[in-house]
Amino acid sequence: MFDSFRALVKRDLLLAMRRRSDVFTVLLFFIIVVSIFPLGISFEKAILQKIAPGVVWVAALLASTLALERIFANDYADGTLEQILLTAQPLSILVFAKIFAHWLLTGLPLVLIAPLAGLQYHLSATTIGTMMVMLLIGTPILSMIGAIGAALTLGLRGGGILISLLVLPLYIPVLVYGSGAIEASMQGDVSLQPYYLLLLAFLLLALVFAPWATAASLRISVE
Amino acid sequence: MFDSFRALVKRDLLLAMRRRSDVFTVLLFFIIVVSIFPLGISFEKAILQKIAPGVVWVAALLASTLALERIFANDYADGTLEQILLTAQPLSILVFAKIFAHWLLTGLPLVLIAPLAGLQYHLSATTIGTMMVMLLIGTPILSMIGAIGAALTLGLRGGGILISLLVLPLYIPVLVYGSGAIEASMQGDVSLQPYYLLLLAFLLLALVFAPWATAASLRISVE
Amino acid sequence: MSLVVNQLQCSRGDIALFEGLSFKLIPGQLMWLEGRNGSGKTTLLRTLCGLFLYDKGRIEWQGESTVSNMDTYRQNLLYLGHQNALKHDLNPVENLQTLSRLAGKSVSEEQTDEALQLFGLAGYEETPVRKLSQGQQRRVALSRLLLSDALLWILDEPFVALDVVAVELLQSILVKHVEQGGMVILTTHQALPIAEDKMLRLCLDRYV
Amino acid sequence: MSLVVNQLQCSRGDIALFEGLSFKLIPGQLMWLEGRNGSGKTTLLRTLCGLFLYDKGRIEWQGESTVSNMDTYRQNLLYLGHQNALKHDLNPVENLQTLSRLAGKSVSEEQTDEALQLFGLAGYEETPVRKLSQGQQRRVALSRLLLSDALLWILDEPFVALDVVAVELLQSILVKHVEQGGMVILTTHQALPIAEDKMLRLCLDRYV
Amino acid sequence: MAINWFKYSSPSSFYPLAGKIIPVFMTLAILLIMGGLYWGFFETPDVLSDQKQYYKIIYVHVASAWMAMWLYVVMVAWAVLGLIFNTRMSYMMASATAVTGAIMTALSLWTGAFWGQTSWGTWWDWDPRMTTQLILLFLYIGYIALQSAIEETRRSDRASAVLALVGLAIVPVIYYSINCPDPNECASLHQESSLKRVEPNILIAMLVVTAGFWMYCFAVILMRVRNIILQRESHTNWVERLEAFR
Ligand code: HEM
Ligand SMILES: Nc1ncnc2c1ncn2[C@@H]1O[C@H](COP(=O)(O)OP(=O)(O)OP(=O)(O)O)[C@@H](O)[C@H]1O
Ligand SMILES: Nc1ncnc2c1ncn2[C@@H]1O[C@H](COP(=O)(O)OP(=O)(O)OP(=O)(O)O)[C@@H](O)[C@H]1O
Ligand SMILES: [Mg+2]
Ligand SMILES: [Mg+2]
Repeated sequence: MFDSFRALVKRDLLLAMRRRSDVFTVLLFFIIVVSIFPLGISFEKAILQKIAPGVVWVAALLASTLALERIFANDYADGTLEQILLTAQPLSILVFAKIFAHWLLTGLPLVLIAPLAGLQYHLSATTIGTMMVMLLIGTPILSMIGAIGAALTLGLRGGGILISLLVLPLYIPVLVYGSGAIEASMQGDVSLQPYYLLLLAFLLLALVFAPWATAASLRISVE
Repeated sequence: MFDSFRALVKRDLLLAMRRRSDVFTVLLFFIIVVSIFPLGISFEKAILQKIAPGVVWVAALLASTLALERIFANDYADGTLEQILLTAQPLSILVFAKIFAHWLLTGLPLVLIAPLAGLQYHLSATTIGTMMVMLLIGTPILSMIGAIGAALTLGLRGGGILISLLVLPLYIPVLVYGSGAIEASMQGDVSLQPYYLLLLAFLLLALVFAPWATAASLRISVE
Repeated sequence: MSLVVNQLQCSRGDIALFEGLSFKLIPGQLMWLEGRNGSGKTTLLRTLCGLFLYDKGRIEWQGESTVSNMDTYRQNLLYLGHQNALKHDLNPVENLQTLSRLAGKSVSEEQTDEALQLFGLAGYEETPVRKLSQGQQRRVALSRLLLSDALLWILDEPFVALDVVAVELLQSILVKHVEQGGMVILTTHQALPIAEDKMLRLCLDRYV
Repeated sequence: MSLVVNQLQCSRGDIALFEGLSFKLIPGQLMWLEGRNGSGKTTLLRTLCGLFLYDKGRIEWQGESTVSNMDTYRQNLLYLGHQNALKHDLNPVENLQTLSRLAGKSVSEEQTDEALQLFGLAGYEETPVRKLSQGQQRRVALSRLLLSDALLWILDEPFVALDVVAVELLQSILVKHVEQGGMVILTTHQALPIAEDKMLRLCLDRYV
Repeated sequence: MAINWFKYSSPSSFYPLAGKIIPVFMTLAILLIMGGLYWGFFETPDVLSDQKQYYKIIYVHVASAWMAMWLYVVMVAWAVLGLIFNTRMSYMMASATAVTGAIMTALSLWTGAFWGQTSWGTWWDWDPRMTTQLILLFLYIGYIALQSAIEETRRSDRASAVLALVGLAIVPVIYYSINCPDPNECASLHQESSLKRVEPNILIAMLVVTAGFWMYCFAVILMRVRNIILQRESHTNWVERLEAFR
């Protein structure tokens, strides 16, 4: 069981190494989206600081949903997914392997690149720190929820945009608390602990239910 | 020649009728993206008005790039694109047909739904009017430039997000003048004519060159 | 009205698949392209259509290079590749009509119905192609042969997924086209029961 | 160790494809599933694997319903559908290794190399599958047969895209598997030169 | 004497030629950059208006910013040559130039950000010049991303060339739109360069360093091209003979 978990994670990382550009595209998409907002809104420092939390989180949501389109799509198109469904291992473990690899390749890089966005929006070092921690807790949740959406829309036309549709509304709690925490840390005198706890609880919930729901959705979609 | 132009447009519209959800997904994506920003930023009227032009245009850019992923992808996957390349008609006309149909299905609806976004952000009636006109001129440009990106990335892994990467920087002039005009119309005492003229000139340029560049890219990609 | 290929060389990546390939196909002839897996049959067919660029050589249609008179060449060409070129959301009739219209010819619903019926698809005219089996989809794609007036048919493994009845039907259609002065180039790994005098055989294994 | 199917009924949309289908397959037997295009062969094979849900009836493995002992059943099953289940960016060796690992068995590089060599793919071990021809890709997928120790093979049109040499090779592999006490269920529209006593024939056209 | 240019458009004859030129460019680059930097560091005032010595970043900053823009044009030129004459060398030059250009752009952004931190107290500001530079970086990266996403060299060469061409058509529009977001106030497009106000010593050092950067870029591009040639032609006889030499 753990063996096939490892095999799947390893294969997905290997695939990503073969197409290294894939990892960078998600990152760059994030950076570009963050960078074009000021062009459309304003270059004033006060406004930029005001919109920063929202913009960063929306960009992260979009990057993550878009990347999710591919989490099962390739396996579905070439028939590998059928083979995964036919193994004797518990499907939710295998699904968890895929989600985990996906987060390593798309979520984690976002966390690491976030400081750059912070500099562009004139955020202070502590605020940037908060932002990174929130992204670290938040992006796995995005991957988990997103995977369910991806499994449900598997093989449907307009996959990418359809996933966003299903999944973006579900992301709202992450967005609200994620950006709320960043805003709070800018004010300085508010305790951030409740934000952390709420998001952590949400993460736990996702960890328990998402792989299982994704597995069920996959079985439905492949038939 | 005109016959196959009509045949292609008709087929694409027919396909969209069969899968009506496709049209709505783009629309809903736009609406959702526009609607989640206040959640991440603020509900204050002044701030909302300030960010409205930028948010609407960035949402339009994203919706248009994401929708573009599919403009040739399906035809490529099922072999229809080869057949289109093999007809005796000039390819740029057929490509233009596809772009035109695509705009009808994804760009035009955005123009029509824009007032809703305007209301969400407390914009006045005249501002909403300006916004619609700018979107009417701007979205075809997005479709034209985007089609080149879609043709270049045809069949590549990570298509959708890769297109955004290539195309979003090229969309910047539309973003700058599109949102600039809306902001100007909020101030009231600035002439909007230069904005219209600039975007119209850009549209003309795109109309002349884009179908041709797209056709060339398609030939390169299908080989 | 002939297709002349002269000293053609194609490569994939850096390796030449075949070189010095020459043949002449005249109306009333069928060419069976043979070769083991990976010998370059599909590549050759796509090259003949102009979908893949060759390195060296010349392809002539009616005595002129296909590069210079691409348009007349394409009007006379029907290519059916490994993919069916069908829209899964449209029904067979709509599919056939659009494909014909794109090729510059409009066909009526009676004509498509007749073609579909011949291919044993009566009753499926209104079913979205998505809901057809492998072989049924292939039959729809092959119905185009009956609706086109192209002279030169280029078919990549047309017998794949067909059952015995359909295979025989397709063979008779090919023979009829050739007898009426058409030209066919095809690949298949199955035996082709067509008279040897009408058939040109080209084995790619010899050109490596 | 036998597969027993009892009064099976499957439908697509609202139409029953077949009903009252029963058979028993014991070790050392090969079942050739026949039927015209659209008769439901692919549907039946997917149903037997548990990828498609049947309406009525019962499928038993070792005397137990496959629904209740799905895990043991799956450990003994190898399904090769119309798609090859290969990652286009990985090379044949990596593909075969991951697929085996997923099925719960790890194979060494020597084993995969040997299997690939038998299928005439020596020299392609390091080539991304994307760069292989149709038939070569099919050969890679079929190499899995040599690496698995599943008892029951379910193959949907395995001969498609293969050239004559590969077809013969696959036939000998099937015969060997059956002689060693394995079980095979396959569909194909080509003739199958396998001794009649080893072979069960089932024609779906009769169950409509 | 007429030079047979097409002779050098073949990789096998370009490879040794480049090998001979590289040391020349490299030496020139080192001399010019060292000289320019020496002049800039020791022959100019320590404090410029209200800025401390940090302003001396300007030598690297301006040189790399200029290179970034020029190399984009050079890259497009190579790509277009490739599309017109279908010579493999031009495509290889284009992709080598793209990487160097991207690095120069990143360098100018990096040095600029560093300078900004010391003089304005902020790493980034949305001044038009900085913004255009950032977008230039995105354009370079788009080009490189497309190229690396396509496996077959023939397709990746030609596809990225088309992209470069399209980019060239739109870049002026992008620059115009960023420098003048409000067309009502942009009757004249004249943007004043601060070069005129700079002290002559600084200007000299800046120009010398820039010349050095040109040489450096030539050298690095040629090195990169040699690598690309080896990769792409690894199957040919002449490369095998080359390997045997080592
Ligand atoms: C990330 C930040 C920065 C970027 C991307 C950037 C970009 C550029 C570019 C593209 C040029 C060449 C423009 C031309 O010659 O027309 C340039 C020149 C110059 N930059 Fe920066 N810059 C940045 C920060 C700064 C800072 C903080 C300062 C000084 C306080 C500065 C001062 C200059 C000066 C003096 C020039 C000289 C050339 C001229 O004015 O034409 N830059 N910069
Ligand atoms: N996704 C689907 N939805 C609805 N009906 C379908 C679907 N797929 C196939 N069918 C119908 O089910 C029937 C059986 O299809 P199936 O693919 O099992 O046939 P098959 O025997 O494998 O045929 P072939 O020899 O052509 O591969 C066909 O008549 C087809 O029209
Ligand atoms: N996209 C590609 N990139 C690089 N090489 C390729 C590509 N496609 C095919 N090849 C190689 O080119 C050769 C010929 O392929 P092609 O598809 O033309 O063969 P084929 O004769 O049609 O084979 P089959 O009978 O298996 O269909 C093969 O050896 C294959 O490895
Ligand atoms: Mg082939
Ligand atoms: Mg079938």
